Amino acid sequence: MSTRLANSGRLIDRSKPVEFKFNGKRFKGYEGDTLASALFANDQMMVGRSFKYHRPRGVVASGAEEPNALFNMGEGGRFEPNQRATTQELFDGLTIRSQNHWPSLEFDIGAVNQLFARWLPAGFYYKMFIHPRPFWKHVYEPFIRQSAGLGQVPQEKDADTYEHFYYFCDVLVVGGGIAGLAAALKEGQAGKKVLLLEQTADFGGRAVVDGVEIDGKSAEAWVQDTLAALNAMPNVTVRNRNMASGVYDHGYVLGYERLTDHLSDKSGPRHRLWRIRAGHIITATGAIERPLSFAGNDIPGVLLAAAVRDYVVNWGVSVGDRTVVVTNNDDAYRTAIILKNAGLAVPAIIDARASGAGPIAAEVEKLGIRVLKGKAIAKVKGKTRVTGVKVCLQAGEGSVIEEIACDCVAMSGGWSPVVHLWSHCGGKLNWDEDLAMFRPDPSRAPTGADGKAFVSTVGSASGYLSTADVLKDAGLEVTTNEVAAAPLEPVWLMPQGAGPKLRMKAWLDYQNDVKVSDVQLAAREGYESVEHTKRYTTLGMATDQGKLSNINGLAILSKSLDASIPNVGTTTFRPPYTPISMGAITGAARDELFQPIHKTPMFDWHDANGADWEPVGHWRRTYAYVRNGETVHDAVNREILNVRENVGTLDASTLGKIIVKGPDAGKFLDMLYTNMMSTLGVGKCRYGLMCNENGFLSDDGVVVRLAEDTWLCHTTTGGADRIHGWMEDWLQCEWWDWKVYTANVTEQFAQIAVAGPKARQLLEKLGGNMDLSKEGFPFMTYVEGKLGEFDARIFRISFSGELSYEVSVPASQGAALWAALQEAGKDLGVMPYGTEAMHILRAEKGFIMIGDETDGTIIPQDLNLQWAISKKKEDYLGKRAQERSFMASPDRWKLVGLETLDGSVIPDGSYVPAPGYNPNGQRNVQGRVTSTYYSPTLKRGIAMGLVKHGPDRMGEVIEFNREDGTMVKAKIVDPVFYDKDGEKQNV
Amino acid sequence: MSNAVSALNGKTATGPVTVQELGLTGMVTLRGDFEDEGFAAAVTQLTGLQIPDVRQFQTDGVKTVLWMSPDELLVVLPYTEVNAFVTAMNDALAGSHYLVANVSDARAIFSVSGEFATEVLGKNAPVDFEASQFVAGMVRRSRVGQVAAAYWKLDDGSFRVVCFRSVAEYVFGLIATSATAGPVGVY
Amino acid sequence: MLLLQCPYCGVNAEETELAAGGEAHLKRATVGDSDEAFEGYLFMRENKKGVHLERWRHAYGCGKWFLAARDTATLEVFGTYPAQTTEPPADVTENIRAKYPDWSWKETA
Amino acid sequence: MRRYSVFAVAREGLRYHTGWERAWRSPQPKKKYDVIIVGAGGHGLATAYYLGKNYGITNVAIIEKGWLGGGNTGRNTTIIRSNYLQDPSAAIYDKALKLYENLSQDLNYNVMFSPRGLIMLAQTHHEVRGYQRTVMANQLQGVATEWVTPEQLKKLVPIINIHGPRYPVMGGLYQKRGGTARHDAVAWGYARACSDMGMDVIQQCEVKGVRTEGGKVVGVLTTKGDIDCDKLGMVVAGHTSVLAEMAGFRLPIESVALQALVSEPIKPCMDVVVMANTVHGYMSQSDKGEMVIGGGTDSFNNYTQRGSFHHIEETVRALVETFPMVSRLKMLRQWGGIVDMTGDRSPILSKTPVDGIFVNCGWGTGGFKAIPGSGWAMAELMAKGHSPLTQEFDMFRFREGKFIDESVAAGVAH
Repeated sequence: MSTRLANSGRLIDRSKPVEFKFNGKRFKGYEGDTLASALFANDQMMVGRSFKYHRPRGVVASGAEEPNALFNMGEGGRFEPNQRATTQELFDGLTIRSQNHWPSLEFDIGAVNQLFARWLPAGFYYKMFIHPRPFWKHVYEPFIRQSAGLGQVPQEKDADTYEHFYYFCDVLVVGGGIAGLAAALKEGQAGKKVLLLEQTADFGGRAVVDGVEIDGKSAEAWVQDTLAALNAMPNVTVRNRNMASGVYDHGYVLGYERLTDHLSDKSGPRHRLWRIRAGHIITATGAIERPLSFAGNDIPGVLLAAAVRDYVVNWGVSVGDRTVVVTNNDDAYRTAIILKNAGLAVPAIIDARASGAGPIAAEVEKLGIRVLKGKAIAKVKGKTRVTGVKVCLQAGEGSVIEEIACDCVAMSGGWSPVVHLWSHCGGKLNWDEDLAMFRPDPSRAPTGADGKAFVSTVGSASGYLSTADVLKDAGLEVTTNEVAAAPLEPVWLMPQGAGPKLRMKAWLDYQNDVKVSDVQLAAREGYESVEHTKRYTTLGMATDQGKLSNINGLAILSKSLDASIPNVGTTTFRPPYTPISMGAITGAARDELFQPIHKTPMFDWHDANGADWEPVGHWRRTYAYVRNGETVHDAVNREILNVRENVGTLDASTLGKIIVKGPDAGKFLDMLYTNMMSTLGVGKCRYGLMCNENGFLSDDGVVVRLAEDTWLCHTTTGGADRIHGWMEDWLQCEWWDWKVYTANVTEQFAQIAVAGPKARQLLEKLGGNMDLSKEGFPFMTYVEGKLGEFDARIFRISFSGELSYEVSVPASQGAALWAALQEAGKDLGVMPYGTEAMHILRAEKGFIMIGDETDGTIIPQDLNLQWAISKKKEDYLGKRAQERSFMASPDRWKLVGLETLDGSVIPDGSYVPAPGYNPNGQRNVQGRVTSTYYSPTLKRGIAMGLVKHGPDRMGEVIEFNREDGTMVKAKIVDPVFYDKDGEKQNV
Repeated sequence: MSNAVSALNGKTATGPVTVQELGLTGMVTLRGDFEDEGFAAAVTQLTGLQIPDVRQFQTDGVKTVLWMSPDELLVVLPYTEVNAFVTAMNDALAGSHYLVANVSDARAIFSVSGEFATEVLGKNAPVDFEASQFVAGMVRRSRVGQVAAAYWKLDDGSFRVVCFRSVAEYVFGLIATSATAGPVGVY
Repeated sequence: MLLLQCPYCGVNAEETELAAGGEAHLKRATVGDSDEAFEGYLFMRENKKGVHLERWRHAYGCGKWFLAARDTATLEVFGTYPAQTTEPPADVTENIRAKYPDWSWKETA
Repeated sequence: MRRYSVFAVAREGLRYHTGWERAWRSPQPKKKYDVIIVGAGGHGLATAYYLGKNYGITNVAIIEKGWLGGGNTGRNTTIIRSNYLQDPSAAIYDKALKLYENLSQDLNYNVMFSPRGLIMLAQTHHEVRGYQRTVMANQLQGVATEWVTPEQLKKLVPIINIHGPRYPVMGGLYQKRGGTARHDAVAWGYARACSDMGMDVIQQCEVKGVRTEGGKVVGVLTTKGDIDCDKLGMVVAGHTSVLAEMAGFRLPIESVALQALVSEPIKPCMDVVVMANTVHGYMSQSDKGEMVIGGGTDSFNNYTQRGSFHHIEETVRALVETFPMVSRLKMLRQWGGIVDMTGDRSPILSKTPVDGIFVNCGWGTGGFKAIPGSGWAMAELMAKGHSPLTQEFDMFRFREGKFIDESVAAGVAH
């Protein structure tokens, strides 16, 4: 059984016991434990079920590479699925539940899949469930989905907060093992600004566990001394619990810092995502031990050899009383020694190498451990935990020589450098035959903005495995007490001649249930590329992303194809190194801070007075001011009628305002607008249209000439930045010799439309020094002066067809002016109106709206706006485009007004079918509606639309479709529905 | 102007790092040719300050002239002086090619100060705020979260942050939230 | 996550502070030019796998447009230069040729 | 070819699956083919398949630089829908959807087409009108879509946050027949069927040049030697410009990176595909339980298959806002592909200035869903010289100003 040892455990604090819950049971551990070590301490060997066959699964590893020990963790707003037990630090009150089983971990119905395992090989679903057709959706898929899926679904809103942090350094060192520490020291001493990140809570990596002596002192002491030296350097920053999750182009690295995951106290941000920009990145990410592929290597109690000693040394737990070590290299002998020295039994070391180990063999012999050379495990015995191993010859087919009783198997198939970060931006690898590993090729490093290498590796990440070699790679010559190791012998299958029965039980990918036989099947069926095999078998696609399985699978594949490993190649390494929380990626940008809300100076008034908000770009505009007992629709109708009868105010502050000034400003605006703006008189306003170079309408607005060399251009809401950028683009990149300056002054002003027959009365009530009379202030002009106590510029323009003014004041005065207008207008019946009323008011007048009548495919000619296109100009942006054959075609749909015969409202988006069908069997169409409303003024439905040859078909009745399949009849009419002669706006 | 209020009317979040909207502040955008002697003379005459070097600012404690782009300056001055300043600038530059615009109300201006102000700002902008990199006298235009902002650092180590008025609440919320979340512990 | 130096203000701007603007040095075709020439100007693009001359705006900075020579296959940046030019400057061309000795720009080929 | 069935699997199970034959042959190129298709992605393989199936043209080689299905076919988020606004788009995408519905049976390969339904959220009035317009257009195109209210939507997607503080959900455009399929299986299924018809799928073979005589194509230079052909189909997505340059013409396309990501797998919680275009994100759940997430493209030309992280941030942010539970999931993997964007964001299926060369490209961010329809139409175009499905997707439309612009209804067209 697994248990807590009486002593040892360099990371745990035995004076600080903590309690946690596993599947409802109370367990005890110590501060410093990981969840995995604490589970072992409580003899919880089985920790979950596999993805496909629901096989019992135990902890295999001690770090980020763990494929099995994933849990549903926490409760409520802090619930999270798939938490990895080997990297989760224990804290008091932690609760976990095991995953992927029903009804319980011990008795799982899904385990029935194991009985059918032989009919569920890789890719079985591609070959089955084809008939009958509806069964895939209704029967097979739901079953497969339910049985897959791992963790439970979070139900509540996240209770934690997150943040980001930008950091800049010369050198980023990733990994706080001895290689990383040495590299950071060297760079720090060279005066570089250095950041060192370590993903776990503590430093030193493998060296401190393996008890190596460096220059006569223990690795532990060496690590502490080096850390102290680093901490003393002002130019070096060292952070733990911070994982470099991905390397991106031009030296960008994400650091995933876990701030409260290890604490009972969850206050403050949970994760901080570092966005690091480093001049150079040194990855000292170490190496990961590989499992060996033998039958039953997935039974709980089979672990990586180094993990077994990690549990003893770091956390003082033994995985089993009797551990069989199985290996193809010398390193695993250390496990035997450490176990033996801890008082545990090691019945045998099974070494696949006929020649056995190097000098370390003598040490093992001294301890009385039996070494079986040239042997292999034929099969592991046990169901929910190991009970023994059957031993055979590695060179044979698996005939059992003897059986050894044990409750733990410590396996080692060699080591693979962690090359993920090196590879994220294209660093290439070389296959090292002797060490049987992919090593980074420094001559093919990822290159940065300057075309030079920006990532390098050091230590085990470079493929150096001894402490002395690791430190030498980091630029430090040291002496150690290590003995020379005998060469490893690649072992990809154990025994090498294992038959199909054994291969079907030899796991490569524990979580996704991919076995040696699956990879061989893929190869046999022609899925020869490593990407094909990966995808066909799902090898390496689980939440561990194949950290344990990829190389073993690759080797099996290359053997099956009779190709060399480097010729088969690796799959692509993609970020993140281990999964990072979506919360961290989101950072502070949630709820109110999700996106900026642009608010006008009158926002608070609107909000307090029933505003039904509408996002327009990033702005919030009032759709309608809804009063008690009203629907939104009621409110809109009331607002419209009030503008027609009395006076209304609209917050138009969001309209873009751009100043264009200079000797060439007129010439410039003539190019920008379809109209002539250079001839506009000072003090006058003109409605203008802008097209893009493709000829399509992109914006409209009133242009005002403020002075001889100065114009003020209004744009649509949300259009200001785009149009200002557009102007600057042409001025900087095309006509850079033209003398024009622009300034976006949109937010300098609050703008209020005052519209309705009583508009003038209302403004006059405020007083001031401006002549607002019909004669003194004609239509399409502006005045400047005092409106009451406000500094105002007033434009006499109208989008509603009523007598109308747009009053512009400095934004700081906007709220006060708005309030003053409401107050002064009380007896005139003033009411604010929103965007929907504004839309309908203009539609009643047949005015087009950018975004309704236009959709990016409409040219001014479609909307009968020829009057706004200057005939005198040689050129304007979009002119050439409009000359192309399709644009100049008389068959383009043109704008008309539409009146339903029954007075109803044509549905939004409705089309006008034409007789017949096109060659693709689609109904021919001849038009569509662009704006359609109930007009409270006319008490009927009105609409505008684009109809083929529309203006020539006045009076014709056409039919529009409805969603229910019926049609609505409408007559083609002039689009001006209200006050056709324009008398109202000219009073 | 008694009716005038700034975007957040002086809203303040106090703590180890204090975030304060500075209330009504005069701001004027000035575009012109910095090489032009007349332009440079007008700036100096009306502000008492030289045109700053690239990404620098000049200040006398009351008026500040900031480099915003190769042909744009931002002049920060008391709110009540803006109209007179704009008029004077128009007079001084009459006949030349330039643009002057009062943008006092188009912006919101914040002070961010306190022991880990640099770290707070560093949470929301791709800018190296570390003291040796971002020195007093420097200006940097960038982002704060998802909106545009300009930062400059005063001699006392505090920062000024300017953004558009409409997003003042977002910017305040973001910086104040970052301040409440505490220090990172690297600067 | 590209990093490009703005030639106007010197800031090493990160991609999120910039706005991309497509192929550089396009010659505007307009009234009087053929349909084909106009199509070429508006739509046809080099789309090179390799050296690409392109437009960027320091949008969250000084607001200026500038041009960059960048390798679309490796993301190496050979240089940035002001937009007010009709061809890549000599130093940028030199940097490109250090990597691609035979490189020549379409207009000077 | 031995057919796949439950019986075949049962039989093979008894002998440890040692009797399965190769899904496709791995031949050396012949000297000459009637048709060469460059690009063994979904579109290229489907083109070849329908050339054989519909027109009896089987002397065909499909040449692939890397591994079949290794480009965007194997990198996308597998969404299938046909609720397009413009007639030409709706026609080809709905053709594709109809073919998808029977593809597993047609290919005798389970592509796991899952018509679980797809909803595009309307979160502004403008979007509401745009999608209602699409419903109306779809009705006349014979594409069944419907408008759903927020309440109906919440029932279909329980994990959604209807009352987001920023953009409340105002309804949605629902296509019940939409859904997903297993992307790799589509490529593999077509490859297996092509190989079975005697076509050669030639992998690890890069085209280095295009040979023409008198304005007509005669063959290609490849890393496996020169191969002659009468007709050449270019179906290489992001690398089309490179290939077109070899043949001496330019295209109105630009190659940019599109990214996607998956979460760790969780139990089933969303049995429908949801797209939220206002906030730029979309999400579905795979059969394995991963939440499959996509968003917008980078805006600069790029051939590296790596995108910029800030797009991932924007997408995740949008999805956390729309589905708050996403915040407590973890990102398992992110990746990128190179997509070819045309001037109007619609594809090009067209003859080219070179006689005998046909191009199928420009699918941008939405190509996977079109694969069978695209192959069907391209095969017709190559076999007969014209196809009603491809007519409007001619590359010369840009000269005439005759665009097929889908962005009018939705910001992104995935």
